Amino acid sequence: MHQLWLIPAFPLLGFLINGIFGKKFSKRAVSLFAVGSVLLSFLWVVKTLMAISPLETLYTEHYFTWIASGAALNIGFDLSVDRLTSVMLLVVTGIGSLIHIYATGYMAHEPGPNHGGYYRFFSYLNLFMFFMLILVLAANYLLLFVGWEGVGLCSYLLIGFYFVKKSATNAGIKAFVVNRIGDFGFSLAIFLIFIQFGSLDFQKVFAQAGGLADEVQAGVITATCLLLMVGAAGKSAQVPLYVWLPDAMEGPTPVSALIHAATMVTAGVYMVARSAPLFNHAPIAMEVVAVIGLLTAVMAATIGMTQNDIKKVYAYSTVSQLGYMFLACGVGAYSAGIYHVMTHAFFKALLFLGAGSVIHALQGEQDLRNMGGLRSKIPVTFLTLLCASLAIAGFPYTSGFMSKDEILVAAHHHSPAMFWIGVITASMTAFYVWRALFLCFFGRYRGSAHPHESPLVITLPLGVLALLSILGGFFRVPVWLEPVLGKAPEGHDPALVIISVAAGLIGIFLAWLFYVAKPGLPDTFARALKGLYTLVYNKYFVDEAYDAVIIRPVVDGSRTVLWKGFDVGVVDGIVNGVGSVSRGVGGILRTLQGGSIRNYAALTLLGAVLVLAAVAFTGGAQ
Amino acid sequence: MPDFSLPAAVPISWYLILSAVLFTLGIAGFLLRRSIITVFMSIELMLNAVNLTFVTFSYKLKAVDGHIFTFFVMVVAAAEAAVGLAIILTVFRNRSTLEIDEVNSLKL
Amino acid sequence: MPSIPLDAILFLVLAAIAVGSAINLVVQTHPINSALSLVGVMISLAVLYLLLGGEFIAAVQVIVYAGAIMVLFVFVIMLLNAGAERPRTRLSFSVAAGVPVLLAFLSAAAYFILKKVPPAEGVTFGGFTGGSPRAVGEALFTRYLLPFEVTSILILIAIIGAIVLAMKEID
Amino acid sequence: MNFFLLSLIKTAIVTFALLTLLAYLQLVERKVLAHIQLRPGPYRVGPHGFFQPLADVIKLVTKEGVIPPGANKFFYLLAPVLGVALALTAIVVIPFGPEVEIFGVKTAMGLTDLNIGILFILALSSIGVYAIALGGWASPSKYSLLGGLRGSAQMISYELPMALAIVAPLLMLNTLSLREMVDGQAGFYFGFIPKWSIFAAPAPQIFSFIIFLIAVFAETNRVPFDLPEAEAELVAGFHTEYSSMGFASFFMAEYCNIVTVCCVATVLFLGGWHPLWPAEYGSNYVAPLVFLIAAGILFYHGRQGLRRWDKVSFPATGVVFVLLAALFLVPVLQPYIVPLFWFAAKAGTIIFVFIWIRGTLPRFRYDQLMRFAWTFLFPLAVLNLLITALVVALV
Repeated sequence: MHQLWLIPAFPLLGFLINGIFGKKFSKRAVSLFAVGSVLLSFLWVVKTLMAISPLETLYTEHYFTWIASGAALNIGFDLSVDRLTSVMLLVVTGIGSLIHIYATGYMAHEPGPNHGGYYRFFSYLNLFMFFMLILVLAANYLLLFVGWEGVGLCSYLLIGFYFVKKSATNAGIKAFVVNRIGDFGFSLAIFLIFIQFGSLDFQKVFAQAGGLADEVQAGVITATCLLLMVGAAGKSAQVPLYVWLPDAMEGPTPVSALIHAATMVTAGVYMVARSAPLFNHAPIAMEVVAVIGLLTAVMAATIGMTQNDIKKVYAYSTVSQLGYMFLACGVGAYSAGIYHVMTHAFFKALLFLGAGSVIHALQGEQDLRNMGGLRSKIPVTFLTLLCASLAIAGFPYTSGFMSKDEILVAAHHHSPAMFWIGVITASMTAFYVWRALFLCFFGRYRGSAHPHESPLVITLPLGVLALLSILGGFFRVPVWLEPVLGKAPEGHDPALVIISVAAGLIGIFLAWLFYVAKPGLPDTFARALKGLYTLVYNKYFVDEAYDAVIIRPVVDGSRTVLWKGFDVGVVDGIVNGVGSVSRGVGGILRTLQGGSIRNYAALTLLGAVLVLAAVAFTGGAQ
Repeated sequence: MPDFSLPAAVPISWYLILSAVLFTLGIAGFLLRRSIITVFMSIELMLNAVNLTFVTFSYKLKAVDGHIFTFFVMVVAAAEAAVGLAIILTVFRNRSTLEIDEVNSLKL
Repeated sequence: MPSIPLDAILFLVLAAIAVGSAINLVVQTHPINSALSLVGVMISLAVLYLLLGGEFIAAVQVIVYAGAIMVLFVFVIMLLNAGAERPRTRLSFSVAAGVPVLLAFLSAAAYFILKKVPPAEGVTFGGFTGGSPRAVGEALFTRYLLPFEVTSILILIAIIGAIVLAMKEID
Repeated sequence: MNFFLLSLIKTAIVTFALLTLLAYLQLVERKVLAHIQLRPGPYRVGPHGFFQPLADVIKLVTKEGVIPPGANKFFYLLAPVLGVALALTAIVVIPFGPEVEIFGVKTAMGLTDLNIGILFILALSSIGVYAIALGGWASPSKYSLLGGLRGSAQMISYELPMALAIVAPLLMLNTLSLREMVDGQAGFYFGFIPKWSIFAAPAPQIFSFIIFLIAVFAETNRVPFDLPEAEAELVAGFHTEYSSMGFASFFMAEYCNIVTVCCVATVLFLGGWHPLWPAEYGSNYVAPLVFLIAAGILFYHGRQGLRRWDKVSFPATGVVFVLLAALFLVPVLQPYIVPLFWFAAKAGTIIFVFIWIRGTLPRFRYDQLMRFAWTFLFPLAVLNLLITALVVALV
């Protein structure tokens, strides 16, 4: 036993301590417990992985039987580790630790009682860590689902952290509702898996998956995988369920970095990669995954180019990058997907934290149009953001370059068209990220606040992440993952690499041209392409379309049919009917319940005599 | 002439019938009396009747368990008396009556 | 000496006292009379326990039941200075229905006892000696240890409950 | 010899002795108190008031018994009878001496021996509460009622520490029979320390003894715990309304209870009739020595008596004492009377302590009395019992 349970247990403990007693603690104590628990968890991950490496097969620990019903259903509370898990564990706890440290600085000056809910923030964050680790460590689908729902809950709580702001609570509710759709698909998938395989343990399911007949694969497995994809699309913000993620930026920036960039949103990718043995038997589903991924990537990238809120830009960037990961999974390069999960965690966390640092420096300003020229005022933030932007733009040998390259090569292997679309998207990615960078750090300062560099607790995690963004690609994740997810398709064509690097550089150049060299150009373009620009600027009117097509009918239908019709007419009618019938019967029976205890006793005695008589007459007394 | 001579050994059934009679009298007290205290004492009388049965069967079975049960009944009765009398005290303090039928404010 | 049926005589005397006291309990209107009648029942039962070989239980019956519980009753009756019950104004259901049912119950119980219990067996003093303090103590502290401990908790709860209930509210 | 006849004879002897003792105990108390307070005490009836008890008895018996109007007649009459009957009954299980042979009949000194003897005494004492409670309640007087309530509450409260104090030595004596308890305390450590409970290894019961004494002071309604009959507050407490034989019965019951608890204390803690040191070191000669000293004092006082006949009565009593001393030296009688002497000496000492304390200590206040019982004596008794149990279990 390597005591895997300790990994999630530390954050849980931190959650309990801070959640129960945090109100009484000083800020320092809250930080100590919150950061300490996550750091301990990280150290325990490292220690455990060192102890059980090389980890070529799945290592499982069984703690207790969680649900046992009949002979069929037997679900254990099992945690397991393999190489895939190990990557996720290191990312989650490592980045998590950095972001926790960062948050102690970022959240230090919140207004309001209890330091603006300081303890509440950290207890939620620790709870999130707990659920995320459960999700990653789970050895069966149901436990994974627990973690899945748990991170959703924490996401909801943290998006709505500033619950006095209506937009924040709305964003939280939106995230929750949209995720419900995905979770519904996921739970259906779990049912299908159980029906088909009679078990939910990964090992048992995957062992059986290979041996199924073709007709079963065509039907059930494809359906299962599609439903899994629905779940993943919800959690990982893919078309058509991506709408919640940009709004989720209402939460505090560390939350955006940790949950909505680095870890939780990649849970869908992890889940798809985890279910690779199933997907491998469902080519149609894989195709769907790839197409959805690509579609998401393109669509989000275009929207990202027009946004003015720095966090929104990065949010759409996240959606777009997640699309890349699904593209990788869809074309069978799961390890490339996970590789990108890791590098993306590095540079996107850095982007968000850097954005947070900028926001922190500008006392809450998020609009790019009110920034500019910050290069000299907050140099550390600038440098680290520069690293992240280089990485995401795919500058050679940065981490983003390495993983994106893997994905594009795999896409080319699958279908050249996908490769080209991917390259264009990469170019757009470079464009909007650098656009943000230029708008923020170059030119003249257009705002009114007094920018100041952030404290060490903020800049230190930025530095570490910058280093990881640049060099993190040298953790050769695909090689490490080979025993689990198989070999990525070979065929390293230098031409492809050059094309993708060039696309990135073109994007950077265009951004420079538009926002540094000729600042008037964007407006000219926007006017020239007015229709298109309006469409993209308004995010393709997707929210409005959902509102008109789904939300309005549901609300109206609920109001007229369900509420006024069914609830008032039928349900209330039944309830009232039951009530009046009960009253009537009770009116008759209440004569027995006269409140006179001696009458009760007399009746009890009568009953006893009747029982005795019955026994006597039926010959009970032999 | 019927045989009125007493047996040398008392039949078990005599004890049991004594117990039944006492139990019945306990119920009678419960039904007939209206003072809470007397009603309470009637319950104690029933407990005592049951205890007699326990001890009698302990004799019949030649096992000590009946005595243990009696012991436990006594403990429970003691606890019951402590709490019950405290309740009676409170009731009396609040309503200055011990008539069980007058304590009926829960009635509609 | 020719056998005087001492057991039977003792039993009948004690049973008569017990039943007489119990009847007195029921018919007296003043609670203190009832309480002392109940003490009478308990003491005669204690002697009956002795006849049945329950030395320990007989002593405990007197000490705990007659000596502690009933003293508590008497104490409360005196404290409240509870008077006699007022005479009944109308025949209540419990009396009207209860008395015949009681008789039925008693006859049913007697029927079962006489039918089920073999008449041959009899109780003689000294026929069972397993009720000594030692035997009871051994059973209590071995086989019945857990219930015994639980009753101690019960008693503790009762004490606290009684104190809380009876305590006058401090303004 | 026939069991019934033997029992009858023993009962007759004990009853006669006990009733005489009770009558004279009152005289002794009055005398001792008087001397503590530097008064002569009863002096007129007989030499030094020697016949005072007789006069009291005659007075009480011939007085008119008044039943106050408004009293509950049945309980009013029942209460004193109950009290005295229970008090006298308790004596039956007390063993006064060892098993002896008189005229070829082997019998134990003491009326009977139950194997639940100590429980029997506890049972009687717990029933004894009714006498006081009913006596107080049945009298149509608030003094009586208050006295009765106080008495019953106090007796219930102090019964707990008393019972716990009794249990502690039982852990070592391992029996509930009083005679076996005394047997269990026979012998000496190292040849001279008696194996009485208060000295017994491994857990000397000195604390139990003290707790027991304090508790029985309250049980018997004695100073400093005589609140039920506190004359300054309640006239005479629960027996305010009693006169004549009712009053006498309560009085007798009280003294009888004192005798009983002193005997129980002797049996439980002081080794019953066993001597303080072994016979080989001359413990048999303690009794004659005591009587001779008493005789010497009498002779001395006889020379200068206050009254005329003291010059005769004192030496005459002295001669009786010398004869008694001589009696103790007759070897044939020694096995009978020496144990009795030791038993009486121990019980008498405790009784003397009772009187002594009455002459010394003031009365408690009622709330102090109850608080003392529940917050001090009871926890102490529990602690004592726990420690004893622990020591007995571990050693």
